[in-house]
Amino acid sequence: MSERKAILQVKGLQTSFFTDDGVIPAVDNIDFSVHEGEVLGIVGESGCGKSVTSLSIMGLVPSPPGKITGGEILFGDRDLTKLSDKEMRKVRGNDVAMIFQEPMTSLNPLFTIGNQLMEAILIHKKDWSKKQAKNRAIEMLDLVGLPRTEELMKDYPHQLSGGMRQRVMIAMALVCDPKVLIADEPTTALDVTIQAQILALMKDLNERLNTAVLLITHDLGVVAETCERVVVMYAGQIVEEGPVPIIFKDPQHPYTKGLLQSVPDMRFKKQRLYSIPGNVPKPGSISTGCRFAARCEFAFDKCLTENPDLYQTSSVHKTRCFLYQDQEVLTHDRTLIES
Amino acid sequence: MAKMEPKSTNVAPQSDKVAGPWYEAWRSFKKSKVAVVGAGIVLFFIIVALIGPLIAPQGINEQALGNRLLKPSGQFWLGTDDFGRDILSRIIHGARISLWVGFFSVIGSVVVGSILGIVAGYYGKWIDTIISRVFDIMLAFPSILLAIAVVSVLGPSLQNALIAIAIINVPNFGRLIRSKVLSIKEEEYITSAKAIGMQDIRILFSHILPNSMAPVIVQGTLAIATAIIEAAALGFLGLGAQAPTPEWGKMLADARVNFINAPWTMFFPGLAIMLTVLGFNLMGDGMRDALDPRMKS
Amino acid sequence: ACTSDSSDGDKGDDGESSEPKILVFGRGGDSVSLDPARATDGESFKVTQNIFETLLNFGEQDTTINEGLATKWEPSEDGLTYTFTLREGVKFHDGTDFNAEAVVKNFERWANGTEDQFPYYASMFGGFKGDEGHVIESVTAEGDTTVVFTLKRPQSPFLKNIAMSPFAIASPTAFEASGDKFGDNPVGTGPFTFAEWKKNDSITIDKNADYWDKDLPKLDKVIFRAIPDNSARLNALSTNEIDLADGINPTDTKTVTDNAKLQLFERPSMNVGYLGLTNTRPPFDDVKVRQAMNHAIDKQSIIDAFFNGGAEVAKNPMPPSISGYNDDIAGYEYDPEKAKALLKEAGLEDGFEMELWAMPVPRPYMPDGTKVAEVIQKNLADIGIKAKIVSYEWATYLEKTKNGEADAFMLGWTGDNGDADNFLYTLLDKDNIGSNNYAYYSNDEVHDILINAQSEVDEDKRNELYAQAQEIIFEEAPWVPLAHSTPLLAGNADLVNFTPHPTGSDRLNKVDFK
Amino acid sequence: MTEPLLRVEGLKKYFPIRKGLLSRVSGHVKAVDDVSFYVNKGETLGIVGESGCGKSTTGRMLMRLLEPTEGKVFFDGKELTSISNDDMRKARREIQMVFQDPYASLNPRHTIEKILEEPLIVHGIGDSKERKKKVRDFLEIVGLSSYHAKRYPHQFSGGQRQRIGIARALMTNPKLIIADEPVSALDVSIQAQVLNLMQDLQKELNLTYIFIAHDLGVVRHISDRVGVMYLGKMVEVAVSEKLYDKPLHPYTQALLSAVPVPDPNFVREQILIKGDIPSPSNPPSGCTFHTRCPFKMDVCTKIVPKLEELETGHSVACHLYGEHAQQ
Amino acid sequence: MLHYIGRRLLQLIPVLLGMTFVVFMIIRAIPGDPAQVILGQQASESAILALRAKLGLDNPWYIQYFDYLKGLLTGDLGESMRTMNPVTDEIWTYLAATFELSLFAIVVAVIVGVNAGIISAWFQNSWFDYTAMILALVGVSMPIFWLGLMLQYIFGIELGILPTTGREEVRNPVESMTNIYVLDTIMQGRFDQLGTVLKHLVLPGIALATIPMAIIARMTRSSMLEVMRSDYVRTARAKGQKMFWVVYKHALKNAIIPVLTIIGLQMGMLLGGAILTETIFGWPGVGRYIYEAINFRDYPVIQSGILVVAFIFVMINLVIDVLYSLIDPRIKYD
Ligand SMILES: Nc1ncnc2c1ncn2[C@@H]1O[C@H](COP(=O)(O)OP(=O)(O)OP(=O)(O)O)[C@@H](O)[C@H]1O
Ligand SMILES: Nc1ncnc2c1ncn2[C@@H]1O[C@H](COP(=O)(O)OP(=O)(O)OP(=O)(O)O)[C@@H](O)[C@H]1O
Ligand SMILES: [Mg+2]
Ligand SMILES: [Mg+2]
Repeated sequence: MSERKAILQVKGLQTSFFTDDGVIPAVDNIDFSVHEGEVLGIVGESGCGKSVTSLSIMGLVPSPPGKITGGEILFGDRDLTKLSDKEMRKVRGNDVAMIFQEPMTSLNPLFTIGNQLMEAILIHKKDWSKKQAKNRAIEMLDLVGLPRTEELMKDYPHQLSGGMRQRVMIAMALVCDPKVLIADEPTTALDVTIQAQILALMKDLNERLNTAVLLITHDLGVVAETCERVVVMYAGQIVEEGPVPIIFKDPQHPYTKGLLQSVPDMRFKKQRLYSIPGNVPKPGSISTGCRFAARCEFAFDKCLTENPDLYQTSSVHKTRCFLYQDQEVLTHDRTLIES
Repeated sequence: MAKMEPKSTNVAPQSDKVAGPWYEAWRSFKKSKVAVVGAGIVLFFIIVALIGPLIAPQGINEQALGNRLLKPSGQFWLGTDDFGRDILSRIIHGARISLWVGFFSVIGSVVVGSILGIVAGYYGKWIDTIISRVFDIMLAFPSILLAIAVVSVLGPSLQNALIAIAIINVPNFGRLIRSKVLSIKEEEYITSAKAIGMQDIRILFSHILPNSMAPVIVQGTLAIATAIIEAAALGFLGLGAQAPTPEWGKMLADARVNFINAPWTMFFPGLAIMLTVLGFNLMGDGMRDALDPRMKS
Repeated sequence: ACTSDSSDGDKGDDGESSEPKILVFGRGGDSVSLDPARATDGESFKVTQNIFETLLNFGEQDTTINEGLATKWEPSEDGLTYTFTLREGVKFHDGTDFNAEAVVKNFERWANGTEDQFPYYASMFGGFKGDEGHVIESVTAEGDTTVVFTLKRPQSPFLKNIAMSPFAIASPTAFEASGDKFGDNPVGTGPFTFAEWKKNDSITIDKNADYWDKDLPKLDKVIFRAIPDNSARLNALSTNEIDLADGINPTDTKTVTDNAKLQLFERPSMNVGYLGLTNTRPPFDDVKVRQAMNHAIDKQSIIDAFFNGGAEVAKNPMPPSISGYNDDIAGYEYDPEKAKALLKEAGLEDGFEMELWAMPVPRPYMPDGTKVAEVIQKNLADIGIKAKIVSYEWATYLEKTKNGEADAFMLGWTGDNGDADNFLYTLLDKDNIGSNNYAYYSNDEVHDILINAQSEVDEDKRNELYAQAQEIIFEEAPWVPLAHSTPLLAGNADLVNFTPHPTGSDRLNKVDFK
Repeated sequence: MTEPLLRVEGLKKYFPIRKGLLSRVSGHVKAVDDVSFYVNKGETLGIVGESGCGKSTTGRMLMRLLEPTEGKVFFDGKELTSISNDDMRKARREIQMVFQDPYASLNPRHTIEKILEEPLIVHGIGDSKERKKKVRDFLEIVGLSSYHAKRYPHQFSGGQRQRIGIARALMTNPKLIIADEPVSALDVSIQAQVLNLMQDLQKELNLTYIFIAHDLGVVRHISDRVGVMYLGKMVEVAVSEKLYDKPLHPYTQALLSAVPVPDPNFVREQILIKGDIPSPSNPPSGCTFHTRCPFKMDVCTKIVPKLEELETGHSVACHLYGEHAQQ
Repeated sequence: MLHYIGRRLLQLIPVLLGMTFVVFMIIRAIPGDPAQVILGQQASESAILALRAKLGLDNPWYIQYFDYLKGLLTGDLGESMRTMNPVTDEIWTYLAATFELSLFAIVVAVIVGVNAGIISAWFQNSWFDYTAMILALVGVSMPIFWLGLMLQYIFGIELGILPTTGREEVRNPVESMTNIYVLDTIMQGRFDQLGTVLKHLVLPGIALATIPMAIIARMTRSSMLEVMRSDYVRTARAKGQKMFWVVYKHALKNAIIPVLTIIGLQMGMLLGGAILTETIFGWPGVGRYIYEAINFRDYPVIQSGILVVAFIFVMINLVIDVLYSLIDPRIKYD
């Protein structure tokens, strides 16, 4: 797995919002990379910075008040944070494409599906004729499994159901064969049966077109089912990263553990759910120490004063917790936990 | 059960200060430069209106026909009018009149408009139809013509101008409140109030009204601005305040005959109107941003 | 279809005279009708005066009788018949001839009309055919050029009436053809022909090339333009958008005189502006109070400030230019002390409260009613009378004052035909209470004198009667006469031969550009 | 069998669609179409189904926040659907509701104290002092502190607001609580807190719940029995173990198989059903699910299947199990 | 669509009927006798009585109202009491004048206002944004009569570069066909006149345009800001679209819908409410026509004038609503 080349590398990314109530470091020093053809998941609770991360990659952080304040985003050997506006426009939609959570509002209600799809093509394929673009658009609509594609081109978004719109969004993202597709909670607004359709489609396309997918979600079930690797975020930071089977089987960070246990499983009934006490801290309200310390049952003095690094706990697994600061502690703690 | 949640909460600072919605609004209002400037202007004119007679360099009706139409100078900062009266002093006194008309006409339209709007919005059915139609009819009139007609019926005077302005603004507030009531009626907390078994009247007064106040206050502030202009326009047409009241619009109208040879007699009253109105507009804008969370960025 | 329309103004390039001479006359309002017989407003007469002509004309700047379409006129001894000899070779603009027949037809048209059609005819000649008060027995043509008027009883201002704009002679062919619409397409004999009317904006009249006086008119075209606002009108004048403007604010005198490109015209005064005291309302039912009011008001400073000196202090209800004016009356001098004393005599030494009504619109006799009211208010305050200025819209104002609802009201009058009767009888006779006697002044002695004067044909005897009446009115002080104003006009400095007429309707046939 | 706490018979809600000049009724949205079920005292009935299938409408009709078009609701032996509005208002003391959006359901201009005190005032319970005390007590019960009383809703996190919503529902000591998606707006970790709280309260106060949700995991966790709705109809009702282990209705089967399970090693047999939910204003004839059903038979397009009890505690509305099964 | 328009027109009937009644009652409540004002201050009593009788003012009010309505049914707006001309004939010239001026003003206001709003929203918090928005606020706070006078003073009198009154160079008058002079001069190929006609439009046009311009700018800005935050704008940017097209294609089309409402309202306002501007600039428009009719108590003109203005106002709103459905496919009227 690791021999696959990383095509997108996020290094020490920091994105902050400069608001009237002070500076909010929505994304604080995160590192991860997306490999060719893989599906990487990002999970975390609401407000932990998932969307801001993806918008930072696209260079679409609403500004003002948002601003990338540090780090780099390498696509190939180019740092996207350093690109000019014009160069960045060539990357968007062409090299890196994105679909959003709300299929209802992500399409412009006043233009036809065809118009919007062809626009996406013609922006990057300047030498294409309208006809070519149209054919390509129809081809893409077919690809995502939509019926009667010719007529669909003339339809307006409101004439489509949520699931169909999300398919259109996917088609639109894929028209220019991007290397990376960022999907920010693409199914949250959809019903389960439709969600299942869309996820199946994305997985299928990922396999067929070999497009790397960065799938953002808060549903651990979706991650388990769709992703190869996962990044767990908490309050603007990555707290754990690794392959999905390992993380689900052997979560290391107390937050990840808590998260996994607190999800009610449909397959069997627990008497009582585990619950992580307290609330997610508001970004900007954290001063020092580990951000999870206040809710952590393993927290000790150091956790309150120092923020742990992201420790490499195996070749593929990283955790931001003092419990894993070094192997000794690690083994010590393992026994402690398992007992 | 204690296990469920540790005492530590990350919610809001533990200060005893109760940060209610009005307080929050006040805080964001304070942050807006525009709003503060606006409030400053308004406050300035209010103070001028209150203590006007104390600070005015001259009386308002002291005619000195020997001093007619003097240019602005050290003695008469803004010059004199064709009775030899000090324009600055008259403008200072005029603040009182304009603010008075602005405030009370708007209060009048808010009260009447709210009652009609609530009745229409809350009870619906044919009452709503009738009231809404009446509003439609009133709104289809060019408002200044309606005001002129009303003043013509009542006779030109400041008080009647005030009434006319109040009348033409009633449908604006009526509609606003009605739509507010209609939309708040659909809010979940109204359903939840019903779900606890609350009576309709109580829902109206304890939930719907207080929650429709914010836009009314904003609209009211902006309406004061318009009302001041409308009063001045009526004064300008000779249908508002009567001589020798130093109403700004009337001063402007009186100054028109001296348009060419004494432009200052016209310039300053107009400037006063514009500044006051600007103040209210700025303030209203700021309040809208503060009170309407949708507008917050 | 004007057959005589040769001077096609701007478009035609008529060789020699390179630039057509166009006069743009800016005024306060649009005309209502261009049928002079129907019109009642000055703005209409301003135009009809130049399209039509009357049998007799007023003097250039007075109300003496001069020849018009009639070259000779002879009253009989008993004052019951008038014989007019008509000018020859005059044609209407539609090409038809002007003759005795035409004159008769015009008078028949009016005499057979109704009050709402021809109000001036009714009020000047006492009604219509068949009415008891109708003065004119008959109008007959004797040949082509002689017309004989027979009256039922002598009417002293008869000739003056004949000279009034409403009694201009129109083309019978035209008014018979267009009926009620004649006012939109007027045809007369005047120096100008009607060309175009843009409602509420402008009326254009063109030079009548076939005018009987071959030297006239000098202008090729006159455009009457409505600019309601006085200052806007002056602006337009100073920016050369118009050449002549009436209704100049007295305060703008200096602006005009300072501008080398402009000149000022004064219209001889034939008006009176007054403060009426409703004689039936206490405390104005007390002559002492009325006299006190007369002494209290400083007319001279009012005139200085708001007529810019362009007016004469009034002491009588009619202007000095009118024959019969009694100059021996001293007038009430400005004397607050005396006023106070009079008030004390009336038992009102502490003053009283009253409403002072001020007209909302400028009038020729009162350029700025409310401002004058403010001065009066001040004057009254000096003798302890608290006056509140009240104003209504013009229509309301007239109705309410007419109903006697005002304590004291400002109003005025412009003479129609320059006759004393048109002032004293109309404004102060008890017959006219509820009409133009707004002050509700009623005095039987005055009434008898005025009725006598109406049928007195001897000028001197008449004047004697009017002098008497003025004496009594002075003592009784039903009003405070304020001023006889001189309305101002301003025009392009190049304008020559413009002579404003006291009646307000100016003949522009001699006007020319330098 | 003893009378259940709540029994619903043939409940319907048709929303008129108005059109034209005189706003004629040109059709109906059949939001809820002939639904019957019961809830026993002390148990939790879960109702699941996809968006727009009529869950909320059903919940609201139980309290007559919406007037049913047809059908009867019996609560504690009383027929709620026939009593006067004022009596219904008073009866709401016994039935309370918890809403999905904990923010929208709290008046932003009222303090928590005022919000919680209101039900007591409305029903004339206690004097001012007692009420204030009760407010503080209940704040503690739902895991907040009494110093929170003076604060405003916007100063709380989502989970805390939902606790306030629950506290309000509890103030009048109701017997039945209808919870309409009470945890859908919450994050996973917070959701667990609220679910636990609700379970604890149920035990302590002997409450009965109707728990509406679309998350099948959550419903299974909290419910004793579960009803599945599709397009305004109840298609299957069963004790939750039975429903999850052996779903009978093809829709239930598809629904269960569509839910992603947080276990990468779990391989489930996916039944992907095609297409979208049809519009309730124009529902398909016969069985409303036939347009998407993998086991569609001829009869399904014609005859509306009845909800029938197949075995004790397991009812299903599907022709596969009825008299037409042989076809 | 036609169905919808028909329905709207039908709904209009009670409103307009209500208006006729309200206007009728109000103007008759105004003291002052039309006959007196029409005949002038110096008129004799008998003349006034005769005119009253002729105008039917002696009839009870309900008969007068009924007669008026009867006339309306046959498309007869009555005759002016003052000029005796049919209102239908007269009002057209005034309407055309007003229409020309308001259209000019609204076009200026829309072009400047919409673009200022767009640029302000695009470069939110830039100096342009601040300046434009402060100017806009000053604009909405402007007493229009004062602005008009100031413009006259500065451009007409001090600088002397623009005419201050009227619609045309009167010495070189436009031959009116439609009475919309810009149109007339173009149709007649009189481009010299077109120049002067346009010049005459400038000052009153600016005075009239200021407030709508300011309102439109503010509305566009806030509407744009909202739209710019929307998901589909983000989608457009995510495609790699140029900001210019994102703004002028995707955002503008959505943002313009609420602005259209404002434009419609303002246009209606200009058509009926420009009395002050029309007076100051000597513009023979319909506002002044009605205002003068009020002064003269010319009942038929007031009644019908207001009715016509209200009708136009409502029609403009209808046109705007129809425009919505052209812009927004989600809006279907039937
Ligand atoms: N425009 C903004 N202005 C100010 N703060 C912002 C803005 N957008 C995001 N933030 C802050 O950044 C933080 C991270 O937001 P983000 O949208 O990335 O969260 P998320 O993980 O995507 O949450 P969700 O699951 O709710 O979508 C939030 O807590 C928010 O406070
Ligand atoms: N007031 C109403 N007028 C018309 N139709 C309505 C109304 N309320 C609900 N509906 C319709 O009734 C159907 C059922 O709505 P309901 O809110 O009960 O669904 P739900 O199952 O609660 O969905 P969700 O999971 O989205 O909350 C929907 O199709 C909805 O569009
Ligand atoms: Mg997000
Ligand atoms: Mg719901």
